[in-house]
Amino acid sequence: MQTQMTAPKTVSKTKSKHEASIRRRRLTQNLTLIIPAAIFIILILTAIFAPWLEPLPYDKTDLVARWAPPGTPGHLLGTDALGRDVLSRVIYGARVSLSVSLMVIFITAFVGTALGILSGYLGGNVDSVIMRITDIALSFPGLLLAMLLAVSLGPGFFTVVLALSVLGWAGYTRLVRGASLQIRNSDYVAQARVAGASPWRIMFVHIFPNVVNPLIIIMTMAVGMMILAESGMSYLGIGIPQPTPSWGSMVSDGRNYLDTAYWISLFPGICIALVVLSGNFLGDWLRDKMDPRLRQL
Amino acid sequence: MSNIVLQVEDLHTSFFTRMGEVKAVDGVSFFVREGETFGIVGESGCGKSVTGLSIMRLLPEPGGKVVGGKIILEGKDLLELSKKVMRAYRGKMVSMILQDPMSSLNPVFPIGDQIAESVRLHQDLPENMVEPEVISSLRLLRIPAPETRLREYPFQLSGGMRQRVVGAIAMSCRPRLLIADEPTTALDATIQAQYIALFEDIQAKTNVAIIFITHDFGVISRICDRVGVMYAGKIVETAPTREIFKAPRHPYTSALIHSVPRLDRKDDRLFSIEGQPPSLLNLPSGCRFSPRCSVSMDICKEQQPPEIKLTDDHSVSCWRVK
Amino acid sequence: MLRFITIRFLQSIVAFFGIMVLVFFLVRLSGDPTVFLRSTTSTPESIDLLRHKLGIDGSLGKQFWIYLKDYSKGDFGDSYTQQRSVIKMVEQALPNTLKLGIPSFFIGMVLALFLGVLAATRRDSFFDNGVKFIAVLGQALPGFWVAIMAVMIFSVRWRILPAQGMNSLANYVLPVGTMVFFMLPGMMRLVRSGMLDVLDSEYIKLARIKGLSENKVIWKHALRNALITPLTTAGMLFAGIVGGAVFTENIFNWPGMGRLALESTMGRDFPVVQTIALIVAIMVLGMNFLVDITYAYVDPQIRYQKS
Amino acid sequence: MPEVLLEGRDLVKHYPVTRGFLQHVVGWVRAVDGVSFKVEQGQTLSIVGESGAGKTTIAKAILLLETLTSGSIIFQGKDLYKMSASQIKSEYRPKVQYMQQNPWSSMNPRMRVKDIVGEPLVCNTKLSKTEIYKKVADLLNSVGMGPEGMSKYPHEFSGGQRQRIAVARALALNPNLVVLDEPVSALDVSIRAQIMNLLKDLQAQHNLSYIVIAHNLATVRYMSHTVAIMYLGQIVEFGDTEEMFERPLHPYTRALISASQLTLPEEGVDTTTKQIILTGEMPSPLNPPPGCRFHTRCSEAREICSKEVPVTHIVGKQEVKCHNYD
Repeated sequence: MQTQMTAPKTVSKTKSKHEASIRRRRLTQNLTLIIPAAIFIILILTAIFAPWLEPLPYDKTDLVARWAPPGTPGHLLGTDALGRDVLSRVIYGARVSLSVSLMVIFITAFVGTALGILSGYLGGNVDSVIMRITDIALSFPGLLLAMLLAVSLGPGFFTVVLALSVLGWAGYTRLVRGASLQIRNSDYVAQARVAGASPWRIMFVHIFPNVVNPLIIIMTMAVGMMILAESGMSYLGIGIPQPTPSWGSMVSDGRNYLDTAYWISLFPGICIALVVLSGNFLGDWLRDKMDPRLRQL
Repeated sequence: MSNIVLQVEDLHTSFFTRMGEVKAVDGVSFFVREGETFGIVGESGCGKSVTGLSIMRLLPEPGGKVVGGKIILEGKDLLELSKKVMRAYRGKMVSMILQDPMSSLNPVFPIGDQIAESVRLHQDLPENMVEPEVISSLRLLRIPAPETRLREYPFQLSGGMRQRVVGAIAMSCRPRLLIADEPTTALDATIQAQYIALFEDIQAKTNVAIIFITHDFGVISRICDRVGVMYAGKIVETAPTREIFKAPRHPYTSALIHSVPRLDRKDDRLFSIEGQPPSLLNLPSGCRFSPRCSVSMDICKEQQPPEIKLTDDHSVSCWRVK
Repeated sequence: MLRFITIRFLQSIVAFFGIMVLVFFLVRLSGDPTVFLRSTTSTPESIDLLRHKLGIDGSLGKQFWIYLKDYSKGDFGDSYTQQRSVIKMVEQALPNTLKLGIPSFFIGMVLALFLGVLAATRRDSFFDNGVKFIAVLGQALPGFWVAIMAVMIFSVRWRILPAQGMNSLANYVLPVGTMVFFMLPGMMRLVRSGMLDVLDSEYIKLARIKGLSENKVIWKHALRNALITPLTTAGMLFAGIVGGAVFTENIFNWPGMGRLALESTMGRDFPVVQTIALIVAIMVLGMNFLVDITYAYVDPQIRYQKS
Repeated sequence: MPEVLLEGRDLVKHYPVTRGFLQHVVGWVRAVDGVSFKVEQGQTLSIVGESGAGKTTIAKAILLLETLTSGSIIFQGKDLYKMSASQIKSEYRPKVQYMQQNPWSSMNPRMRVKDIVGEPLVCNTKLSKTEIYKKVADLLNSVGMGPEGMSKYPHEFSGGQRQRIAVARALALNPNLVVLDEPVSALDVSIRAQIMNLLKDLQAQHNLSYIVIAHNLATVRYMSHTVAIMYLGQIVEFGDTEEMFERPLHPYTRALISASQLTLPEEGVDTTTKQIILTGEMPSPLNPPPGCRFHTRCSEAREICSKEVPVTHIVGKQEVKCHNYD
């Protein structure tokens, strides 16, 4: 049964089709990195240099030029019901929205990670108490809490930050606790204990570095999410009070003039969407780069 | 000599990944007769499991694809069959047992239903005949008290028992060919011995042709009639089990056999093959084993050795063998 | 199984008590709530009277005791702004919210299930990327903005769907659509990731080995197991729905709990906001409890805990 | 007679099984039930048994990764459970190291090889970074790994190379005893031989003693001087390796050897030597069978076996726990 080497005819066809799919996938991969990264950089730059970038002070009202459509001289994106320049308000709004978002993220990430590692590593009663609180925080509607805070403290920058942080940490805790529990039972932590490493060394040298990956992915995505949440609150009037412009309140300002002055709501809405979208794509790209197993984030 | 049930000719299977084409199976040929157990042995990554999956045409999507060769089961080339016909073959004509009993059974369905599902699919029996058929499959695998086991869930059974249930599912429709992909690896020694004895019993009763995939020479020696030794996607030697152990002709086969510690005598120094198995992305030119072979010659590094038939059942691919 | 239920039930009670304490302190965070209710003419005496009437004059401990006593008796006090018992206002608003919430929840679940499974089974296909895009878009676009645009297009520009009112079925299309839009992305992502994990498992491979059709493998074997993972976080999704309700009711002037909560927040109406918070908490905890029961039912391992 | 390095006396480890609403204890999983053994300096003791026999629990108890229900572990004459925490850290920890089965999970994926191997030195000595890295280079060299791998990450190595790194890490503090939990069972056949030879060479060089947890009898015969066969939490036979493989005393040992037998037709050994196939399944450690725990599966079981617990008899140099030798 001498076998002869027959050149497999089907190979060439599938090869070229296969190369095309790889090229396509690599192209889309680069796009899903460059565009969102660019948007993020633009957002950060506008937030930092907002006062110098805005053509007019964001709260300068000009009753004569009310509802000016986009493109009118001096008002690239038009003006709102009080004649304020939409472009300057969007620019300044970037600073407001981004600072809220970053402040909330750092508070919630820090608290969430600390609690997560503690409850994951220590286990026992500490773990069950922290997890009970986390479950409550996760299932309690954030918006309602924001309302409660708005009622007692009155709307404002810190009320928004507080409202988003009081429940925000729970997401991080649940994730970090899961990861640290897995790491605590891993072979290399057992190895470290046999080597005589102290609990603190185990937490900082072994658990924390292995938890950083999923953390970074969540934080990237959270930038957009927090801006979305803030804009929701501002839209309902329990967020950033007038006249400070936040993208959410701007959308809310424009909602009664939709058919006549659509641009008042349109442009801030687009900004919110762009930031959230790029946050998601950046997060997805980071996840694939770092650890494909974290698919469920 | 009973007739040949399965004839695999020059099978090529590749995985198209981002890093390029991985030639998992690179020209494999063998045959299995009725009532015979053909063993495929090799180290991890040599392509033995991929061969099994190629026969079942269940290569993981989207990358896996059979890119060449023929798989003839009872006269029909499985690669030519339509998807629908192939699906009808699976479970009826050819079946498979997987390695890990802990995760092979669906945790949310009782085991009786999981067996009945195959029976209803491939055998058009009246409903009242289904349960007796299921019980007879459980009995074939010598599972105690099958009537009560029917309603139990997988998590209520031990590893050994679950592997028998997986066997019952595979044999429920009396297939012509059974592919066992390392079924004993996850079992303890004594449970493994029970399971192997079971295989001999099943083959005696049903005369099914078996392909037994494993890396454990102990299992090979007890179960297989003939063995194919695989290395980096190719079968380097095929021979009856006795000859493989008694007079291995391929350097890799003999090196493997001598690096396994013996139970019946004290070895002072184990023979160990130097280096690492080759990466399937960029395979060495010529004979795949040449970089690690202690007796490799220049020609080994340039050209792949042809397959030489020493006897009817013993063939080897090595330049050293004339 | 019974043990599992009793534990979860007691945990919910403890959680509810925790929320009651949380709500009590949150509301009193700023010290003097009456500062917003004083009119320019009010004298110190009238302020003290007002504070007494609202039961917020004593020490925090006393207030808490009154708060517990009243709430356990079901006396949720009167609304500041409308001098009507809070319970009556809630009784009026709750049915409307449920009329909107329940259909949206089920439509959302069915859609999420269907799209999530299809997205997971046709990976990287046109459909999968399409579904992923909708999910990402859904989470990216601010829900209220999409709702406004929908109102503008469907009722203002084309006039085929009413934006206000509750009487005919047509009134339900836009609000329910918005609610579903809020829920869909989160649920779909969960179902998809649950399915992806299950599809990698050995028993799915074995199901294919048996010769089952792809549909049977997915809808019978995979789905049943894939439902277990999203169920564990369904509680979180329900909290999202409540949030969605506030927006939707506000945009469509739907006289439900959401709008009532918002109005009373604007009017700094403590008792109403407090009551709504507690009722929502009960609903959320109740929902979690139900989810755990179905979770226990779906996963036989928990059901057979007693063996 | 080399002095005894480590001795285990009547080790017992029971895990409570709780049920009911208030978690009241319903039963005990008797993972380890009265196990005694000793290992001399420079010798290798293998603990063999099937899954559920309790061998990993013993390894973890020796490494103080788990606390025992009762019994004591004597190391160089001192009872570990009577030593203070600081004594343990200074006198016990540096002298006993651990090598694990799975090369893919026994190293922190975020640390470089030089830090992984150097960790025991960092935790137990005051050496500077450069001194540690110099010692690490020597260690890697002694296990056949070049210095170029020092700043690489674990995922850049094959299974065999990682086990070499694990050996280097275990030797960092030149310990007296290394506990090896199935050191080669996750490796390919050809790579196993390399690691086993390496371990034997290092043992000869540094006069190390090993406690090897294994289930493959062939590797046990190649590696160890003394063997303890465990079944359901108890040692059923203990003694010299060659003696045990030539004349196994306990029925379970005979069944284990027969099950792992490589029936080689090579030397015309007639493969029909009656194979001992055990019937039934491994009983659950929650309620082990009364009397001798093996009687439910033992072909030579007698009336007494299911009633009384057999005493450990001394037969020549071997110890066996079976009524056949009453």
